[in-house]
Amino acid sequence: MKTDTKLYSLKDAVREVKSGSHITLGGFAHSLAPLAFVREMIRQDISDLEVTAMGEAWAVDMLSGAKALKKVRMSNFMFEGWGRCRNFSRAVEEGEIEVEDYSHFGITNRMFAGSMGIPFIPVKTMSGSDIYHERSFEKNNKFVDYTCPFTEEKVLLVPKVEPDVAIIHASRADVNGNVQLYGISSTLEVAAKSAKKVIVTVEEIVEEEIIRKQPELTILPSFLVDAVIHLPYGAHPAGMYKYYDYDSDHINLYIESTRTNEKFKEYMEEYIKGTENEIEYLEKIGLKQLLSLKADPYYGYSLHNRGEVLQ
Amino acid sequence: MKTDTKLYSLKDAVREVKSGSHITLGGFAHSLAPLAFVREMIRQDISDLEVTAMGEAWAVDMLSGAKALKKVRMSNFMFEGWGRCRNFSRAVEEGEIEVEDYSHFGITNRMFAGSMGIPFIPVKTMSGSDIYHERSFEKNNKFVDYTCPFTEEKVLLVPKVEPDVAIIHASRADVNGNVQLYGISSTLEVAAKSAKKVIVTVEEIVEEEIIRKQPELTILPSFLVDAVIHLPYGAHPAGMYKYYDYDSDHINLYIESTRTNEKFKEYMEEYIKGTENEIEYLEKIGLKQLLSLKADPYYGYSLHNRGEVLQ
Amino acid sequence: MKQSVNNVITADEMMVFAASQLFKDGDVALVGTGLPMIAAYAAKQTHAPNAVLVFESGIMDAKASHMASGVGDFPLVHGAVKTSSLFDSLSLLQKGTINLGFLGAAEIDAYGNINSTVIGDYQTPKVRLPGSGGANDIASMAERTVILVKHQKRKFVEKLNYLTTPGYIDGAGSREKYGLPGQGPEKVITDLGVFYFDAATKRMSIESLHPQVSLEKVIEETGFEFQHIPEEIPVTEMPKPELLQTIRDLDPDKIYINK
Amino acid sequence: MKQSVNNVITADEMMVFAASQLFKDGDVALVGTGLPMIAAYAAKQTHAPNAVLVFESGIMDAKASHMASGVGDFPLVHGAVKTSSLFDSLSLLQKGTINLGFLGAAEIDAYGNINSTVIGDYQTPKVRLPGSGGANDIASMAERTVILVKHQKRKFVEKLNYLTTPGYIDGAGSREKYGLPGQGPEKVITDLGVFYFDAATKRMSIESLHPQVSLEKVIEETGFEFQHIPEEIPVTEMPKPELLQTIRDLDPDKIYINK
Repeated sequence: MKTDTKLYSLKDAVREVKSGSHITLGGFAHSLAPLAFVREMIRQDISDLEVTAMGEAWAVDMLSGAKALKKVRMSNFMFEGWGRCRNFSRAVEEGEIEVEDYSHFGITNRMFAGSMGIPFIPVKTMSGSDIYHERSFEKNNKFVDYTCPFTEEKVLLVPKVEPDVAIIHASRADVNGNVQLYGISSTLEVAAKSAKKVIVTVEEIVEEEIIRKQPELTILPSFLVDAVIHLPYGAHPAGMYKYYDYDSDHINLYIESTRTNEKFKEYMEEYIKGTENEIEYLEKIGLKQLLSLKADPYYGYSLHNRGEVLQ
Repeated sequence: MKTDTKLYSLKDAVREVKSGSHITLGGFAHSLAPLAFVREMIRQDISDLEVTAMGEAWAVDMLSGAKALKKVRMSNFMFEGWGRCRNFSRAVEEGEIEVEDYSHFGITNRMFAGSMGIPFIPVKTMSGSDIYHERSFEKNNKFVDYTCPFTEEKVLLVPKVEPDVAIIHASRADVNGNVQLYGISSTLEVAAKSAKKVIVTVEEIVEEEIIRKQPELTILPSFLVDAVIHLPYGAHPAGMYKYYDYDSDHINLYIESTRTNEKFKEYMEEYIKGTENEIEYLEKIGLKQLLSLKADPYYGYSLHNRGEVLQ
Repeated sequence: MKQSVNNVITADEMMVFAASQLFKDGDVALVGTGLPMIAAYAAKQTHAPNAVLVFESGIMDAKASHMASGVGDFPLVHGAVKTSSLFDSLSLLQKGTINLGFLGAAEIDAYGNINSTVIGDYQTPKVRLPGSGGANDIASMAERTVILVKHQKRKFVEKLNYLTTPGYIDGAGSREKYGLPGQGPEKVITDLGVFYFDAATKRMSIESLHPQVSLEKVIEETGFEFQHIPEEIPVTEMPKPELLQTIRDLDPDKIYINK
Repeated sequence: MKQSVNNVITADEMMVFAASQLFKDGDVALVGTGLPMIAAYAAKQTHAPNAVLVFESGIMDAKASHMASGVGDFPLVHGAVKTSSLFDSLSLLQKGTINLGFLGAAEIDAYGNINSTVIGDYQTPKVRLPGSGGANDIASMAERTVILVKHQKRKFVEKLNYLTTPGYIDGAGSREKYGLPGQGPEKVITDLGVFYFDAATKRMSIESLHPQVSLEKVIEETGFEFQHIPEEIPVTEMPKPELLQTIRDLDPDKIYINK
């Protein structure tokens, strides 16, 4: 339910994501993943989704395990240090998800063209590989060969992609939807700018005045954002630079649960469907664990298990 | 003369810009203009230049007045609040400079394509205007019409441009060439990334450690930069956000001098050719004047003549 | 900051008011300094609080701390929500995120086309003007555009020296032929009146004249024929006194209006 | 931080050393974590102090404060010269600014082509692997690429299940035919030896084998025939003790090497 501001409750915001819609999500390796939002999507049984993603392993693997995905346009899903995304891989192997493969730069350029309002952009990657030769649901909309009329260089033209909704998790925002981020942005900016609707979950809500004092941290001005949801630890078990580290213990537990559909169902029942909301989820993780993940203010991550300082 | 670092003297760095080469320069309205560098180019009689520029009025007008330009690929040159660039305009009217017109977005996309390593990029601007119909030295290399093979939208393809040298003025750098900027970047980043060689003049030289503490301010990492020159007040009479304001008094004097070739020659003799180096130039401007331009630390500009606070 | 209220409205104030009325709440506008900027802030302080101002230099959602002298001027940089690049700003225009743009003109024709490039021949110009800048981009790509210009015969011409910035080009269907995404100019606001473009021919027509402005004066200052002149010409709506005061307060030092 | 020096070099250390030798001073390298990252830092600490490390996540010129567990991990973000985007990083690769890239492989063929997408048919895969990621981009666009892979028969195959990442594709002239800007893989470094590609056929050939590795072992672990095997096979150069210690010091907790 829209208020005077762009501030939504998690439940209300998730209701805006319809089953069958085309989404894109944030996340890079074990950070920036909008997992509180994804868990609520699973609680609300959003399904039949089409996803455009670069390497957003966490969101995609959870949604695969919940049988919420139908089509995926992608580049790479892997839990760095832990291996393949088994929920996703199994769903593909069992024919539940149709996949169209790109390279990181290929899929990101499709989003970039969408973000720019141009129907296509030339790239010098992917040609000659099976990414080029094998076409799944995109067919001729994947790319076309083109020879530059100025230089006669060979390029591929990749068409823009414009998902219905982008869901990203960032550091902080004001209630108008001005969003800031510490650290690398991966594909958050192009993903958001390419989408028709942008939902942002954040660790902190701050005054507009604070945003205007550090404009160099702003990744999205308010006019690109439709909804903001305040969700501390919203990336857990992934981490957020300057806030908290990724949770190896819970990642181990999660990865272990993805070995079979049955085990993942148990995980879902306990941690997702079995919790009413994100506070209940975090209580299940436990205060002690969450505190141990807290970022050291200087380094921006937890020093637990980080080994020796290199410099 | 190259040292162990990328730190150059102004005289040595300017020697690297050869007469006849193709350059691009920074500058937006009355800020960010690399004018200390331009003055030294004039002292060294660098000439026959080809320029690609978006709206870098200051550098282009000075170089026009010094008869240093042959060809200009441009979008708009104007001294905001003061009117046309008379040196430039007169040189065009007298047939000294050949001009090819673009829109801001058109010329910036040509640089963007250069910065991306793609031979062209589609745009939805400029079509149907005389920018499209009238072609000067670019002829068929200006753009081609194209119909998108995916959507059948009509677009123009603009070819990349890759100047030999980009000359920009920024806030601060370390001796390795990591460059930071406060405030808006205008086209500095695409201009630098599109060029084969990048020369950066800065207000301050700082330790590498300082750069690494505020990575969000970095506009160019060292590997994109060939030379760094320490030039406080290097944009004068234009200003630098957080350092000093533009100098209305000297702008008045400059603009007045541009009314005829003869008057501008007098200006050049006094302020540029008549000074051995930038310290002599700044001494001519005067310590009192420079101090009056100093930026207020909170606002980032001088409060002299700024009138009432609006909020 | 307050000035004594003078109820005689000036031509500048009429233009600012008429322009401010074209803002819808939530519009994302690419504005220049001068009258459009004052109009934008007047709209934000009244009926369009959620309008957002973007300046082409990369300034997103500016909140000027002092009056700015240009679209990259530091009082706009200070307090902006995001300090970005010209490429970013104009990409948002191409994408359609920025939906409203304002234009000025050195010359304008009956189709709302604008020249700001040369007087005389392009290759051997009599006078070289500043060039397009972002104007062609705004006119080509912004969904809605508004032209603010001083009404003078040498500016309102039958034939432009050079078509820098497309209005409706040769008339109906021209913009579509060239694939321009924007809708073309919505209104022309001058110191004499407000003008629109006829739906069928896309030629300029009179919508209203400002108080005390005669039709004869407008015709005299216009080098082409209007497509449509109403039998009874409406008088342009005037701002309420409070709004007039708001407009005056926005430029207390008379930098842009009533200078 | 120092460990007692053990002069018996491990296969991991050989790979790191061999990879580090391929860095030239001033190279701008797109690296992954793991062995290539250790190799890059070893090169920076020795013969290539001006080499720069870029990670695809947007990390420019990283200076890791702790050992990183991935290419976006926070110890690489902390202390980076610039924190940017994936689009920015990979654009620098397309432009040619990033000139050196490292690749791993699930399957590799004689032309240095790599599969990391599927085992079995693409549409109905037996095993779905992670997919290209930045690998295809590096292989397509980096001027120079180096492949680091464990030498096993199931990885060194005659025919890939899927060609994710182009080496020399079908042999000489293939890369040119598809317009790929990079030069193709320069070397393959495994735990058994160092391999290059024959100039004429672009098929993999033996350059050197690591100490104590027999030709029989290599042939046994390779599912295709080498184009060229030297009569007398050179032994891969070994690091000097100080450099070996440098490599060991770079991963004091044995996260990537000798784990």
